[in-house]
Amino acid sequence: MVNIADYAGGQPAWCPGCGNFAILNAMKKALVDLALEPHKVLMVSGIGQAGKLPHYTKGNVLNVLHGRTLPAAAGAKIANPGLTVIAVGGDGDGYGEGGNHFLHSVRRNHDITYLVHNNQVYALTKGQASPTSDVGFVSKTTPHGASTMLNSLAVAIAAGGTFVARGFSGDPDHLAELIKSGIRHRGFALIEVLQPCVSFNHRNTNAWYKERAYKLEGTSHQAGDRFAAMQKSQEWGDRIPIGVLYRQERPTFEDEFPVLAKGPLVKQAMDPAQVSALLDEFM
Amino acid sequence: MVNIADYAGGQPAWCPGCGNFAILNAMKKALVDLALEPHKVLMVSGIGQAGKLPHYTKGNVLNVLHGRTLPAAAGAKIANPGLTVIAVGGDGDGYGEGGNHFLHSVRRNHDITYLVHNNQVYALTKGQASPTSDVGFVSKTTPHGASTMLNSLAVAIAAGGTFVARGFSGDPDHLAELIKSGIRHRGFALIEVLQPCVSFNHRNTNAWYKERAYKLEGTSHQAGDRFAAMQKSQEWGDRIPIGVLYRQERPTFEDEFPVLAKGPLVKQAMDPAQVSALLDEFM
Amino acid sequence: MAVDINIMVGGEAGQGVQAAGFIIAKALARYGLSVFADQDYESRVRGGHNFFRIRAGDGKVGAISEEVDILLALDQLSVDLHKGEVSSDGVIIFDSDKTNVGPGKRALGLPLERTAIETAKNKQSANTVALGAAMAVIGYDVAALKSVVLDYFGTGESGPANADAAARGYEASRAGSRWGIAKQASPASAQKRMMLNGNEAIAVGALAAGCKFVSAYPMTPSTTIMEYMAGKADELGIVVVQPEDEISAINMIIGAAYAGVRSMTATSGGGFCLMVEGLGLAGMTETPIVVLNAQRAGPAIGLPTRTEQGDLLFALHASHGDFPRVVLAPANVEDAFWLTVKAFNLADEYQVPVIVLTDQYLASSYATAEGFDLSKVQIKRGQLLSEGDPSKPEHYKRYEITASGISPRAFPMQSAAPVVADSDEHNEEGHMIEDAETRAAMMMKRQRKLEGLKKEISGPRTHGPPQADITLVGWGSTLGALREVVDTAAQHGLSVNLVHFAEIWPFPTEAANMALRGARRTFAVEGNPTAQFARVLRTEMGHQVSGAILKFDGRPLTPAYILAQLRKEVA
Amino acid sequence: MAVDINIMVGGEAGQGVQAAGFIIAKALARYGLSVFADQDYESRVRGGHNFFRIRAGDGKVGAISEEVDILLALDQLSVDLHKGEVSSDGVIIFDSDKTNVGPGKRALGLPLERTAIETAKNKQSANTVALGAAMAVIGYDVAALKSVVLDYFGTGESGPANADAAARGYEASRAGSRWGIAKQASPASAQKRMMLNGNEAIAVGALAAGCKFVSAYPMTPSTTIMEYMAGKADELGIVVVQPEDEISAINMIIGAAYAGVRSMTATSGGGFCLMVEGLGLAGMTETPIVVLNAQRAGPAIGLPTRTEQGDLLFALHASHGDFPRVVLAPANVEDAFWLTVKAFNLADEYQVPVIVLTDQYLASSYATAEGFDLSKVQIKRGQLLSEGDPSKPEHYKRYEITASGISPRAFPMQSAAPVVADSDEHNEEGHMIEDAETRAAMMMKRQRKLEGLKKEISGPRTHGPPQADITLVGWGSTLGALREVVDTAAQHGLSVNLVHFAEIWPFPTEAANMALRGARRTFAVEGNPTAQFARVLRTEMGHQVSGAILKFDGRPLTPAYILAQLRKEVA
Ligand SMILES: Cc1ncc(C[n+]2csc(CCOP(=O)(O)OP(=O)(O)O)c2C)c(N)n1
Ligand SMILES: Cc1ncc(C[n+]2csc(CCOP(=O)(O)OP(=O)(O)O)c2C)c(N)n1
Ligand code: SF4
Ligand code: SF4
Ligand SMILES: [Mg+2]
Ligand SMILES: [Mg+2]
Repeated sequence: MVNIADYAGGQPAWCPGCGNFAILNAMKKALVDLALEPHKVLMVSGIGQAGKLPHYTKGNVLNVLHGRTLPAAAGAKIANPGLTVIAVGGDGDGYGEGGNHFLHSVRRNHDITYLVHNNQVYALTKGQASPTSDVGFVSKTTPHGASTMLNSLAVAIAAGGTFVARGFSGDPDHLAELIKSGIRHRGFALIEVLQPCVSFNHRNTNAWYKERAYKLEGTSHQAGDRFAAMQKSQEWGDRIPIGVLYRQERPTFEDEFPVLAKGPLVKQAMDPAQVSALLDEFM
Repeated sequence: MVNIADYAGGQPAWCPGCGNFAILNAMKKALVDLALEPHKVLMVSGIGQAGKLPHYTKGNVLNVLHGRTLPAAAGAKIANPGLTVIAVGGDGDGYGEGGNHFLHSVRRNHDITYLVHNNQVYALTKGQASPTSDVGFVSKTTPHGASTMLNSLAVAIAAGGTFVARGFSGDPDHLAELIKSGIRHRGFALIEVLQPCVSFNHRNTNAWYKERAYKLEGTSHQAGDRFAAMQKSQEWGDRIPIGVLYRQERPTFEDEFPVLAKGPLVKQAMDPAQVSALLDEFM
Repeated sequence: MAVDINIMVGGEAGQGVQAAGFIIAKALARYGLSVFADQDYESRVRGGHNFFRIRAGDGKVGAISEEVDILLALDQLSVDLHKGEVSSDGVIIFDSDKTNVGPGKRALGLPLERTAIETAKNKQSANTVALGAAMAVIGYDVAALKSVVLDYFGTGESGPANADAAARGYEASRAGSRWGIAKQASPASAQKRMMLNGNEAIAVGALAAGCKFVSAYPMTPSTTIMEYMAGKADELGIVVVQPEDEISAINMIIGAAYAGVRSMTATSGGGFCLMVEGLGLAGMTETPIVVLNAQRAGPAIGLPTRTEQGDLLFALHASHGDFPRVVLAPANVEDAFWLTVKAFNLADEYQVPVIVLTDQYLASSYATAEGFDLSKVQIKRGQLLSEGDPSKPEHYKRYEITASGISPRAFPMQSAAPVVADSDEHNEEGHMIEDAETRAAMMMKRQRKLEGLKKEISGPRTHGPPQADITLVGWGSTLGALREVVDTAAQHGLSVNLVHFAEIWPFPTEAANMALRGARRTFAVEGNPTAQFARVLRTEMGHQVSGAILKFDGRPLTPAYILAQLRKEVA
Repeated sequence: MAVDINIMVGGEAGQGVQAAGFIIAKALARYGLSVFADQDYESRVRGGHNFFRIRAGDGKVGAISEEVDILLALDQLSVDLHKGEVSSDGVIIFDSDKTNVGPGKRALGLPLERTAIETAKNKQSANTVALGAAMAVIGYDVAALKSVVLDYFGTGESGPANADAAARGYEASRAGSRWGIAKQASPASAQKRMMLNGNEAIAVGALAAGCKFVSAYPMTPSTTIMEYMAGKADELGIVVVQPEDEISAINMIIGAAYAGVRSMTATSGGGFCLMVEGLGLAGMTETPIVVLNAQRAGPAIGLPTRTEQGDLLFALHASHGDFPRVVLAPANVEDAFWLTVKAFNLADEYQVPVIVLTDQYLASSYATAEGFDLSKVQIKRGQLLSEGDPSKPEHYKRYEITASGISPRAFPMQSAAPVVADSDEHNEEGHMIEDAETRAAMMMKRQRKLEGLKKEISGPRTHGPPQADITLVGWGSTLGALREVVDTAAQHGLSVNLVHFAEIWPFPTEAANMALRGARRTFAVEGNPTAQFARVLRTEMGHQVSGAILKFDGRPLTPAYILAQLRKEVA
């Protein structure tokens, strides 16, 4: 039996009141609920406050470069599809530096779960605007206010996403359920989490999110309907939907490779003699 | 008076029958129709067969790295908004290597025109699949067939695009009109061009495109309607729409900077004495 | 020095360590003292342990001392970690309600947070109370202090509140001070001095040089450069962009520089990695750009908020293929300003990328500087095609082959001549080619620029006696520490002088030969584990150092550390 | 050599220059001759001018000759450009309907296209007709030729059609040949030999070494490596991915290697630029990866299809901060195979990134090779935690500090021990730290690996007399050309020997010292303008070369060029 103590980890270096604590707890809860043992879970994280998360729990960890969670996670998954691979990073990490990997990982539908802690700011570097900062968000690098906000969920849907969801650190139980669904989903599961940053985002505070967030569960929203999902993804104002916006089944990237059906690459024999037939072809 | 001879350039190194010739001609025609003098036009191009285009006409040219057209074009535009800046590249250049710049240039709405020669293949490197290759497109790097096709127009609309269009090299007059509209548009104008590659794409041939391409002009399509545009962007099969899918007016990136209202940066005086007030602040 | 005061402020991130340290430093600078201050902070926003060290003297101060006269301990950890560094006649100022100093060191306990709440209605101002107390200990004028505090916090609510808090700390300290320390500051001169850190000096240098476009992606310790410039953008008529990544940043500035505008980017090692392809593009297209790399402890993410001199060889060789570049490594805030100006000039004159290599230590250390004489700032844009040229636009050759390797530059729309720049190998007109002859000619043309550039590079600085048993060799931000080692070496029975490089590439071989000619034993002193600069010395002038004093734990090289290592080496 | 035949096929891209050249080379190899063939092509798909040069001999052939015995001119330009290279007893085979050879050289005009249409119903097969004619001239057996053609084109429609075309060319040539040339091939041995190019050798080497994952982005001249491997992926049980960019490529292989799978990427300079941050990540996380950089002419886009040795110093220093790495530069196809195997072993044993540095010349040149003895391929995965270890999973330390610097590796899910790898500076458990002591200890741990690595690196190859007036020093793909220079130097009155490096880093200082000890005058021979390897010699062993023979026009260093330069230097 896996229990929450199995996921105990180091002392977080986050600010008191940071939304990341609740995300960490939701993640642990999801993993325990799914009875996943820590050594079967791989968390691949980027750089930023969000990227520190894996250090504060237990499991395999690959803490990579800023913006590079997704390719590293995809590589690990291909090498050993037996691993439950969860990529973790911030909005800057994922949509700024890592934007290209985001676009194409969504498209390719790698079988991984991706948590984006969206505090709408670059927190670790002390408060610059991020691609998801609200329009007009004033920071030291955007004294005239931030430019158009990237609608990451709409982009994910447009790019061929198969599981596109939004959670909120202020509702950790709901978030834990989303994470569980994401992990269970075969394919790329994007879970963007509204996460207040008490130090650098005084606009999108916990209260601000709380006022606006409403659950899609129980509404008439059809997560299987692409256009409905696209429409939902446009809601960002007085009301902000949380829950699964879009969900679809299609083959994963890993499904494209017949060799992976034979078992994890990491378990396959390494035998130099295998290439002798290739050498003959050069004769 | 500007005429077509003013845009005469070097001898193209493209294959006979390549769709790029028609795109080159459409581009020249558009520039002549707009009476733009070559020295007021800047073509910024990437690397690939498409990226060679500016060498085959006249005007300012900045031929950059694979995938880096958009930031270089944006930088030039900011430095001198008087320039008509046209970025030119292939599908691999723009959506593969350059995917992150694509996403964010669309979002920021730089006032440039972007031509993507979409032959659905990496041509200059001899025939690998590209992000826009049709699903199942077999190439030497994708022996099992290419993965999900990137719906670049849908992504552009989702990312906040203000001018999203598709042209076809087989209809150069229509394409020339699109280019003219794109140049006239204040903001980021994406014009993706269906371009047969006779050497490496034997699937999406000229005939294949011709059969499918139909013009949006004259249909009931409302280019101002985001959802209609999104819906249109999903059409890729027996029928492929060409024309302006989406169009919207909003401030350009350059509009965000009050200093640019005072004239081009390149014309502003450089005066060291200007900083003396700053030095005082350190006292 | 008659006056040599060392103050440390320690506490958690979020307790205002930086603010208190800055105010103290500024106050001392206002007194006309030479001030140097460095910062030690973790990669987190709250908690952990940070400190800010200030040293002030009536001589030239260029480094921190490892002995502390006054420790402002904003939390218990600061006492525990730094008590040992407090000098025998030093004093620890601490919160008597929360913190326990124990025996062995003089201590001045005050109810810092309580006083902060009483005066400023905010326990956050405990740092201000503490600094007030510290300034009392050294006999600083309270009215002068209040004006520094007001300047810092502004005239809103928090200014007067904090000025009050500082005054209360000051009073309490005077009242309770049984100790007083020997070293007392006295105004060295009435003249106002600037106090700024390396990043500020670079930013102002760039603005003075006429930089009009900055595109940079946040990365510690470079971020405050772009932040400073963005804050001044409207005033100075420039554009600062934070793009999606560093690749975009460098390619944007290439586009802007091609279009005729002085442009720069700033980053640190990891971001610089992402820029190296762009660096080669600037090399090939001969586009003048300035790239600032504020080194931090690598490899990879390493220690994001800490210092190192680990990127030298990388900067010298970054990007594939050969092309000329310039690498400058400012020694201090003055250099940071002047070499930034020089960077823009060399970039324009030679149409090459220029890398300015600083580090976290220089970036975030404050120092006093005499005002920068702006009338000495020259803007040299190099060979530009004059208006109206070329008479026939179709004759303009962007890459005309010349003896100097420099081809007159034109900007788009400057004349009727289109300007063609190409990342492929190209002919004089800028169009791509395949033939061997043109290729070789263009390579040689570009390489020839190095001959001119070599003449632009200043040789090393020397310090200390012309002849000495030991010659220290350093580069970049270590100058202040090395100078102090030289100045105090005799006290330790050592005969030491210094050769220090701030302009690194093209390597000033001749001047370096001159400077090192009489050296008996040379020691490279560097902030990296492989003595990277010593390798450059070997390659470029065949000089083999006798030894190396290296530090690569993320902390700066201090005079005390260097001296201790040196004594081991020569023992 | 008794037999020394030099054949060139020239024509436009799209005319089948490569195919004809390959078939000729293969046919000669099948005869038991030693064959070397290189390719010259432009960055375009149709048109322009390409050529393929084949040299075959009964001794060991390692480079191209600049004199051509038989020129197969598929177009007029090939005649115009290469007529001058045809030897006095050579012959030009051309299309008598289209091409004009003019006087001065023997020529064999045949209606190539017409014959192609007649036989193969396709004027594309003109190349096959021409090669048939060429093989007749050298007296090759027509049946043997037809079987090579069939092997190439397969048993579908085009196989027999082309075999026919070749035979018709053969007949026509025999019929019409008034000339015949002196040099006639004769089977040197009956033994079959492999013929493959550098990229194929690397791909097969990687597969032999157990590489199971490749992620690479197309870039000339590396692309055929990933293409070859993708073609064999299902058969060999590996996964090949073409991701969105090179950054993704290197980070994917880091993820896969961390998960326990031997992984590599392949690129060229510009793509390598984008990988350098990832390289540092591999260094910091101690993840074994193999990165192939097939150099092409830089900087920036440069000459995309042409060769250069311009990335050496970049490869040695790429990425910020210090960390151990290995750099190997195969000399020929044998090396390409064996050093790729070695690359994977060193990567795993020392948990470091290994860079394999080839170039366009080696990548696309074909050479015969004795079969690779697969029983000699050892797979050494280094210190792995054995199954069941550690007894208490919570005790596993990914970065345990050891004397060798190597910490036993575990893979995720190998045991109950979670594996924690971090790009920040970290403690033994892999979690990020801030303190100076751990930082310094980890830096030293990583650096210590270099001591072990140094012992793994083989010293330089030597060739020629033990004592000579001139010692050539080279590295990488130039070995064949340099050997030939040494072997023929005496004919030109020169006394020359050779020291050649294929294993570059960590630099084999001792062995290099030994090899260069008796050298009188040394000349670095390199494919770059700044003598990059000569700089390494100077830094690593204090050796200053007497001169350098450099080439940087995108074309390979040939024996004739080197000799000519050498004679100028010593004149
Ligand atoms: C290549 C590179 N560029 C920049 C940085 C500096 N950096 C570290 S974290 C960060 C942004 C953090 O923002 P986000 O990803 O939103 O995470 P948060 O801290 O808000 O959780 C940046 C720019 C880096 N480490 N590497
Ligand atoms: C950094 C980098 N990676 C890879 C390449 C090699 N490369 C040149 S063109 C090209 C792809 C071309 O495809 P596309 O952009 O679709 O243009 P096309 O040739 O099809 O017009 C690639 C991968 C490069 N030049 N630089
Ligand atoms: S800075 Fe913001 S995101 Fe980072 S730990 Fe503090 S509250 Fe959380
Ligand atoms: S390879 Fe394709 S895209 Fe390139 S020039 Fe030929 S037809 Fe055009
Ligand atoms: Mg964030
Ligand atoms: Mg393409």
